[in-house]
Amino acid sequence: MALLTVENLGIGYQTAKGLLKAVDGVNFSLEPGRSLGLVGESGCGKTTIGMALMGLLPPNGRITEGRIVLDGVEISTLPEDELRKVRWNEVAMIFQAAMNALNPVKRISAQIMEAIQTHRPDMDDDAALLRVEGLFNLVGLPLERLHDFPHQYSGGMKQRAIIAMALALNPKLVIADEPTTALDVIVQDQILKETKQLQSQFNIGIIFISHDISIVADVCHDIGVMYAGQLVESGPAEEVFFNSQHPYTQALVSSFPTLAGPKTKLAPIPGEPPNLTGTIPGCRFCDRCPKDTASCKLDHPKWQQVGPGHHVLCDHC
Amino acid sequence: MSESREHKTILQLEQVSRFYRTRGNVFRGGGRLVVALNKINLSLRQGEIFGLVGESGSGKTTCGRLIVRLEEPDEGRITLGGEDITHLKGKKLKDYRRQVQMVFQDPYQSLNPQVTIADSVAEPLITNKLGDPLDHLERVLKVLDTAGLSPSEDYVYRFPHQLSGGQRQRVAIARAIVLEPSLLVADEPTSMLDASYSAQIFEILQGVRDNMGATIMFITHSMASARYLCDRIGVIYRGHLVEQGPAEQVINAPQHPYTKALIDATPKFGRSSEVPTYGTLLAAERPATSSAGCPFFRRCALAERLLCAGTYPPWHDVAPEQVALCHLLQDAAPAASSG
Amino acid sequence: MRKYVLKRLAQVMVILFCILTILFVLFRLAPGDPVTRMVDPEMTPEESQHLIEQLGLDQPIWKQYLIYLKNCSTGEFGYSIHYGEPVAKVIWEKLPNTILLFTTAVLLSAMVGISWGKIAAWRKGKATDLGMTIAALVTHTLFLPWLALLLVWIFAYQLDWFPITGMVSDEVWLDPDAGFFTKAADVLYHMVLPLTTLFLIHFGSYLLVMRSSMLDTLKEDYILLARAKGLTERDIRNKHAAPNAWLPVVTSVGLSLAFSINGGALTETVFSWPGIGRELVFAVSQNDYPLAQASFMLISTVVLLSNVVVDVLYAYLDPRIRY
Amino acid sequence: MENKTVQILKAKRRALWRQRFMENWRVFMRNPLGRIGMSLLVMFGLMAVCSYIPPMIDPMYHPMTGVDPKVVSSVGPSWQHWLGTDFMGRDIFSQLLAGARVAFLVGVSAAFMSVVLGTAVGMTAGYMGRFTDTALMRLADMIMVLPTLLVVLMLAALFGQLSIWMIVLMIALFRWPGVSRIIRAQTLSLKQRPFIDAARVSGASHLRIIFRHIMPNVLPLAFLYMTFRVTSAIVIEAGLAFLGFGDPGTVSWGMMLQWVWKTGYMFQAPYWLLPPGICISLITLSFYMLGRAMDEVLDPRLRDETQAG
Repeated sequence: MALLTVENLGIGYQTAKGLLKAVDGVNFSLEPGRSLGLVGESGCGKTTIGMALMGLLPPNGRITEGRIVLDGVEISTLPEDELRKVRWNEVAMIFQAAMNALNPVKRISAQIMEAIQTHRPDMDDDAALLRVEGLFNLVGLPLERLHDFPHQYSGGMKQRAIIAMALALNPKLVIADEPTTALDVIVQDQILKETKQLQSQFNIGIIFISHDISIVADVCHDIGVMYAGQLVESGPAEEVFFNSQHPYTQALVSSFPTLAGPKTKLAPIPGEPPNLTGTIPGCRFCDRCPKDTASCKLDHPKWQQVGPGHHVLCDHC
Repeated sequence: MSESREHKTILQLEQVSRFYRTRGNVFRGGGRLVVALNKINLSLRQGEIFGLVGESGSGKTTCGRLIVRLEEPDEGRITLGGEDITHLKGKKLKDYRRQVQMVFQDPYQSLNPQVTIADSVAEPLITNKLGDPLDHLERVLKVLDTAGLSPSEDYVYRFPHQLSGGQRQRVAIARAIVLEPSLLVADEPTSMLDASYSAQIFEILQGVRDNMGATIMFITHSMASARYLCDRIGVIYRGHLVEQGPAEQVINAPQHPYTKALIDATPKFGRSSEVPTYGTLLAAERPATSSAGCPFFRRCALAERLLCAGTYPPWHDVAPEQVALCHLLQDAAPAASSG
Repeated sequence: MRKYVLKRLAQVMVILFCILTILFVLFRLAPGDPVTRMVDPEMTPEESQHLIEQLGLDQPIWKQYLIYLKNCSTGEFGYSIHYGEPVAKVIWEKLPNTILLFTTAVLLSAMVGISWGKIAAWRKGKATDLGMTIAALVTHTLFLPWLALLLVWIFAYQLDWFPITGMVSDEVWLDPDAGFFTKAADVLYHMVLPLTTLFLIHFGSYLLVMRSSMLDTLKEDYILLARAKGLTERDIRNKHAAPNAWLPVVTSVGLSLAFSINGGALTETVFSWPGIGRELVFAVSQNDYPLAQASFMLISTVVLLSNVVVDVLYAYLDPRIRY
Repeated sequence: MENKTVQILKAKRRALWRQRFMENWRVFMRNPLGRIGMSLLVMFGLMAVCSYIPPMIDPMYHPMTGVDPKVVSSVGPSWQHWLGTDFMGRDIFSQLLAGARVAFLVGVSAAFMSVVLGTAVGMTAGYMGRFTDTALMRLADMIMVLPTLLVVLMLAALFGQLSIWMIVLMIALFRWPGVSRIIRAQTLSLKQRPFIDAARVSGASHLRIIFRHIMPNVLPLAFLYMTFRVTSAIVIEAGLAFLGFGDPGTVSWGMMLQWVWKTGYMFQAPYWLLPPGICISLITLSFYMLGRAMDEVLDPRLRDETQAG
């Protein structure tokens, strides 16, 4: 059974200019121990999905349709009290801005212990501290820095502390939202390697959210490419990136400079993503698409299977 | 570097150093001295795009700021077209800045939120008293078109918050090229932008070089971007330039252990088998024994304790036009360097 | 930390020195003869001669300044013209009364204001928040002496629940049988109205500051993380948001102290509470310059010292600050 | 360039500024605090304007010198005296109107002066840095911890009765440090922003940077603080008058309260005690509400709470 199933998910934000449909008709599922990368540009709805999986949408945001099923439980309709028990216990999250995700006036150890003791009320301080020490060893943080305050840590150390916190309760699913964006390449590389290693060690399912396709390609088994609130292409990483079918994915791949292989000319995507307030009749990419036809503007594109496990939301593939 | 272009040096940094003093206290006097740049030697050739690659805090931004003279070097000399500009002041500095412009990293911060696009882009024209307001408008419209914002009439009278990040960065480029400078410093112009926008920015920068003949110094943390855009690359580590050479050569055959480590760490986008792994980075930093040694000693897996910890490494001509700062390398055969 | 406290205390000394100097200069610039302003005309010639010598009023100006500084540093502010007593004696008697009323009022309004501000921010936009914010806005902007007069009119005059003015009743304090608790209860009874006045005026500003500071804090990522960790809303509010929201509040309390002191003086005057604020007002109206000068200096010192306390408290609350 | 294009662009430019103004105005007026504050202020403004009328009808209604010959002590509301008279037979209503004038005069002029001073000092300190900054801020710190009302009292003790303009000047001189600290902090953060560097690289002089780039970004904040300074100036003047140290030549609301208090009428004459107090409190409240509504216009974070990503 799939660890996580997302069916026809739609999420809207109430704004001054009307309902903004940040996520529209998204389907995917994740098997235990696998990792799914969600890629797309800023504003494409990937972070919103991450927040919805934690039940942490901002007050003006809500799930307008579809459902999220985690381990057989439909969490999109759980009451707040039940949801609270699911959080961190079953789904943990590594935040985009790890720099600011630690409370500046509390010690690191206390913050991790708090996560443990909230869900294991019978665990006393000594046992919790022991667990934190174990986690520190796991992510390669020095034990003598256990009781520091966040401002005494470097960026990489903070991110490791957050990873330690995420692993504290052996969750089945971890959502990593741009976990390395603010870090330097070398630290980023170390953290990504550790993440991969810990994932296979503990058989955790990971949703990895990033705008950087090279990182996702490196870390994830499966990829979902998002554009303007919709999933437009999904499948195994190799397939999606090296046999891309959707024009957006193709454009994304060809606008990305790489280190290896022949030096090819980058092809920038012209134009800007559409405004998501109001309804969009046809394909959302058609304004920027080289394959644009008259019917693209009018009809919603359909999902097509183009390979084993490889699907694409385009009528012309 | 194409053969037809002559190697004429336009900008030269000689032994340039920059120190920062951390905030001290009245009773104890000044604080600690932090070296942002240490005796940097660089020369930019007319019409090339030079990539300065390094991690955050490596001093690459400081280097850019020294060149446009937002800061003054503490030691050394900077020359542009043979003229010493290290300590220019007043009118001369203003004249210098007509030739040297800069594009900043964060397009959300580099445009004044209270000033319209037209006024932002026209600012260099106004401060240099070039023409009347009508001329300004005309040139602004033209340069916005060049920077890929067309039709430019739609953009001139807007505030920055009405534009996307990619559009703002193009406005910033327009402002930098409106005076047609001979040297443009681009400080991580794409690091805050999405991939599709950065490809657009690269295209515009290439256009600026090709059509306006400007020399560009491209500051970046990404080896891949540097490879794509630059003719030559310099790698900078904690204020020390450690390797320099033609872009393809530095990336395909890196010599300095730090360059190798950077290439190791860069995601290869599925083609990892094509690039060898060098493994020159230590898992944990080793304690430094003295401050005189190689700057990379504490993290270098190859370092020899006696040699590398004690003395500052020499420059080696490792390949034609490629130099690296390391004890463990040797000069390539002279025959190679002449070819 | 100790070094920091010492440094701040040194700063306080410098500021006091500046105030003293400015007062000295202004006093010389002011119209009128310094001697008649400092010396009670009803004194005997010997007494006044002695006082003039002590204050150095017969000396050249620079020497006067030095003597003035010396006198001020030892607390010799001369003789009150109205009371005919050493000024130091007069104001030292009043200081505890002021501190009693003022500290109680500030602490009480801060406690209530901050805890309500926390709740208001948490229920942003709901009825609780709206009610609290409006109450805070309205009481905060009431004109203090008027509020005091209203309270006196309603609760002391019309309803006769509390005494109209004063701090003690003679019959209690002159009664030899009255014990400590009787006397304390009497003071408390007199304190109700002035305390209510100060409380009503001040709790609103604490509430509003705490509310907006909490709202800022709630946007931070660590609140999101706390929520993601599955903490209860109550724990998020009390253990994560509030400790951070405290910091700007502490700063603003420090900055508003001087302004609160104005209100304290007005309250003391309306209720005839025998404190230094009222003494200052009284001295000014009686042309009792020595008394006015001394009360002013004492009030300034107290405000300056409280600011040091506030800064130290801030440093204690924020681990990022290490002096 | 083609003339028509220029015309179109000029129209676009005007439209841009109009749009920006309308946007801000909408946000401001959407806020109930802004609406209430604005209407209260209009009412007080009308009162101030109307204060010129009663003395023109009959010298008896002059707030300071006019005395109703038929009245010897304070009487309650009547046809002749809508709000009654004070202890010597002066009309309370016309005093109240005159008080509005004084409140605006004191509040706005003191606030304006202190904000101009504070902004100038704050910008200078923030932009110049180093020694200038330290010196100016030490001075500000020193003045800021002094209780203004008591300082002005002290000056009254030294120099005797102060005129209303002296009081305004004193309030302005002692209320700038708060503004200057805020403006300095803002200037410092602006100075760090890359658009200042960009202006320098464009060849802009220090003066141009200050006036063209920093000033437009601090002025809204200075304007906001002016509303708060107005309230504090009014309250300080009223407090001073209440204690009996106001300008004896003007009728302010604080002075009216002093009269009702000192003459012992406060227990018998609610018609006299209530109006001036209500007026001071309401005008303070309305400026305060105005400020908070303006705060919302200035703080874009409060406006769009949507983040899609």
